[in-house]
Amino acid sequence: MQEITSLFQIAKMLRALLESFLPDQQLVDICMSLINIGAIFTIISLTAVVLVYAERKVSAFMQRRSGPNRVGPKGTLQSVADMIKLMAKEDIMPDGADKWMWMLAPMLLFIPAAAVFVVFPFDNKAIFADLNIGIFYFIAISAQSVLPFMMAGWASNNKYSLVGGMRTVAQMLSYEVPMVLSILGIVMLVGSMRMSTIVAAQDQVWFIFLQPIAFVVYVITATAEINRAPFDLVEGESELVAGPFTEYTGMRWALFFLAEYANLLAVSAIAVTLFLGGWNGPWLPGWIWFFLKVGVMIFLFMWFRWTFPRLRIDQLMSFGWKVLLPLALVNVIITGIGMYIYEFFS
Amino acid sequence: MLGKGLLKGMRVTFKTFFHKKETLQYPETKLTMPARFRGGELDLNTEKCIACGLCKMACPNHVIEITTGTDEAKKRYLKSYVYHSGLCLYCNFCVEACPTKAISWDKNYENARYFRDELDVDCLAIATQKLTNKISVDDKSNGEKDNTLKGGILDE
Amino acid sequence: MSNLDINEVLLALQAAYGEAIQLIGEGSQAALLIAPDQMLDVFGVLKTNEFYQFNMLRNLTAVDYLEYMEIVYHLYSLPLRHSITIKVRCTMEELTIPSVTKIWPSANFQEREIYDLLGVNFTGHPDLRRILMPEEFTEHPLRKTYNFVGNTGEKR
Amino acid sequence: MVKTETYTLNMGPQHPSTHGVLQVVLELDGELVIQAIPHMGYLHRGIEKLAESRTYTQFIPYTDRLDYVSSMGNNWGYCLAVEKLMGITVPERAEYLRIIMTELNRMASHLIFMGSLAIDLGASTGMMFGFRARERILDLFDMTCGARQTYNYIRFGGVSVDIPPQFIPELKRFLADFPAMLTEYHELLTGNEILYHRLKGTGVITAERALEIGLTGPALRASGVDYDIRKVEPYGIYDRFDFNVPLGTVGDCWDRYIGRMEEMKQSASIVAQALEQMPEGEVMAKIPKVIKPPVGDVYHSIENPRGELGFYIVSDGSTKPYRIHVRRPSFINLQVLNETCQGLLIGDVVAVLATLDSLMGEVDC
Repeated sequence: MQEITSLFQIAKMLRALLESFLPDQQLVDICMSLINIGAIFTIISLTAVVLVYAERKVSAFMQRRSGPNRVGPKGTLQSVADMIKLMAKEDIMPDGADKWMWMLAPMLLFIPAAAVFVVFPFDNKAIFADLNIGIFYFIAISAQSVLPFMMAGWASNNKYSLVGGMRTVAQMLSYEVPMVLSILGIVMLVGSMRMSTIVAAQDQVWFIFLQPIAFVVYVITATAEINRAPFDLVEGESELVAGPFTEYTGMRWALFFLAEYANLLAVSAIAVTLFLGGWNGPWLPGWIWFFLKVGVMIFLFMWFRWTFPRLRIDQLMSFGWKVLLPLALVNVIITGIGMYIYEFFS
Repeated sequence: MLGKGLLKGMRVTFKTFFHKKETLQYPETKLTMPARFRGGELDLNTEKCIACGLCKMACPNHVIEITTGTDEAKKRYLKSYVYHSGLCLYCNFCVEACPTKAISWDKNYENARYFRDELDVDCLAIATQKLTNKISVDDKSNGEKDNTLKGGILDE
Repeated sequence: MSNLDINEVLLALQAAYGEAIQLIGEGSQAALLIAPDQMLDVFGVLKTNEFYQFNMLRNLTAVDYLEYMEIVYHLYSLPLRHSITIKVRCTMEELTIPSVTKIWPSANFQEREIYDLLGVNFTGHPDLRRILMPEEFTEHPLRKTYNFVGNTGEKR
Repeated sequence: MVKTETYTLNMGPQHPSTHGVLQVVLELDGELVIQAIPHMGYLHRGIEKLAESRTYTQFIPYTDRLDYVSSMGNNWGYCLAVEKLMGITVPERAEYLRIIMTELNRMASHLIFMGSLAIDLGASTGMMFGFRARERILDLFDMTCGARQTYNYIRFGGVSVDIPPQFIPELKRFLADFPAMLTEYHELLTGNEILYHRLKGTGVITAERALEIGLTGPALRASGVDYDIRKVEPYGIYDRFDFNVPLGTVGDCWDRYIGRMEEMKQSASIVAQALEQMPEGEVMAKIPKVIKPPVGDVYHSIENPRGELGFYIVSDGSTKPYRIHVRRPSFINLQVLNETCQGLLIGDVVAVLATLDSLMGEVDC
């Protein structure tokens, strides 16, 4: 049963199918890559659609409303309708905007958001590129999204956007550090940065039980990294209107939105991979477990957003540097000592 | 302990998550307005109206515009009764001022119009139309006439 | 005016300032009328004298009486819990009186409002600009001589 | 050497958190506020001028439009001033009804304050919660006078109409539910550490400065000045009720927030007491058909949710007022904005604005 439903088996079958009518092995490889890329993009765009709907439903339910319920059964097609609306919208560019930078920013933001999906182990052996520096790759790529935010903020020729862009740089750079350090504990335990190895190491016990502090630090920093409440100072709609996105309309704005939800999926997937045992789980196929856990993580992030007020910028910075960073460092030290003791006794 | 309040808040929202929803599916289900609700347009009862003009006098914003005439029996009657709902404060002074209770609110809260001049309501025409409809409905023996009458109104 | 007799205040102030201070109105409407050139001194006394201690300027407004403009100060003493009304009149030709912002900073916006809507100039005000009307507006709408279109009552 | 300079940021008149059409011109050094100058007048309707062309009675609906989230208070303040001028006494039952309605309206207004503060700080669920409880109060008003926001309920000599029979059971049910609701809000917002740190210590106004600048209402009491007109100059029948006036100590945003939350509780207790004592009887005194106050002027102020709301009326003996001036608490409270915001961050300006709770309908009159 598990053999058939696992993503690896499906890929194998597909490859066999392609080999049957494609003459060259290289051609088959190229085709398979294209299919994989297509699958990842499908996942990204599908999640955006699903997550927008989920976000609206969750927010509504937490406020005793019923949320979107008009378009399609139970309102499920609401985000599709939104998409169509956004595509039909006029593309307005502000006067005095830095034209090329302004146009490039949303696209550039989408690239890192999509590129990180390369290293996600959706299922056993179902990973596009199982790099030996997988987790390092994720951190390096996701850090790139600082730049497009700043570009959008600067190029919009709007002070709200500029302040928002500045905030992004400050926030994302300073929360990158504790995030890396919280992940470091896991890497120390496993001794590898390869995603599949990390997941395989959680066969017996999930790392959330071995590294609870790291998990807490990771969740907080991840919320900050993807600019969601209570760390949504970048958008901060009651202060900065919409931050860097203020001047964007239509599809350009939708790309920002898409990237935001792709990032949400990405950090949730990393949390699952690193702390919640990835695809590991009984009875059900691995990829279902993976997405179930991701769903739980996403719900957690949404739960935060619809409960907490926003921090102030100075509190945000001091919280990052004075609380989270020492906490993550302490965690690294404790992990080191623990490993030493463990090795000493065994 | 730091974070206790955060968890408490999360508990509140989580409890709300499973609470009964309070949304009203508006166009399908509609709220019934309380008996004293002030809103919508003025509902004029031409049989009761004595064309005294007190409602017009009471109105703070000159919303009601009436013209009256005198018939052969030296009795005043309404020539026109226009209610400019776009200017109305819904203060209820006109209804309170009316000595014969000839005007009341129609309690309709769907007041959006496409054009501004649609907000000026000719209450007298509506009232007479209602009256003729009522008479024609009462006059059950002549169903054909009833239809033509209604059709005529629709054409207008 | 719970435990403060305005006549006593009047006598005490008249002893110091003479005819610059008069009593107008009676009963609950009694008020002190102060000459504009003496008003800052009197206000200083009213605020600092331990028997008065009027530390709050509750309300500050002006009334256009066509022949003259009357500026009305409603003072309140929080420690002693009594209040008094002070009026200052200035002629329409020379609508200038000293600002009380030095004594009660809360007069700032209220004096700006009076300047904006009634055109009284307050000398010594830190920032005398229009506050409600746009900068380029030239008239003073609350004056009795100002009539805006549609204010006549007959036409909307 | 890098040369830095300040820049101006136009906050409003179309901005999500200026509560209407307030424009605040911020002069910023990075995120630090150097000056925050409020510009108002975008909602100026000339109500004071309009009053001069309306009769005394006809002006009551216009007072609804001043502070449109606590219109009962506005009605009452205006009616009290005219009644003082004419020497009208109000029947007992009407006095009680006025108190019940105004205190309920105070609760509704503070619930809006809580909700708008929550959403200004980014917690949108708090807003929905605040509006939910307010809806119950508005239903009560709707049932009584037929309107949810612009009541035109309190009139010269009483109230326009007696409460319907289903009002009292409904109100009792609401009063029974209210403590639980309040606890929920306290759990969601007050206990929240983020909210606490956002509000605590920001926007401090000292007691002396608050008095000087003319702050009134909960904002003044948060600084520790015990000035509540319901206590110091009881109007209506406030002297018959037992209630506390919550006072703050520091005068920061947190005190202003907590003070209002506590005030809601006190208002609920006043309503409960009034409900118990309320006698049967007339709700409207015998007043002349045409209101013609004697020549003279009168100033009367009441404690509105936003501060001291005063009406200064000059009568020339005709049916129309010669001059009406409204002392609007929101307007005068806004004076303190600039000096309070100096040295704070952009996010704090929003918090200060929300806790001052200025309502543009009242500021611009």
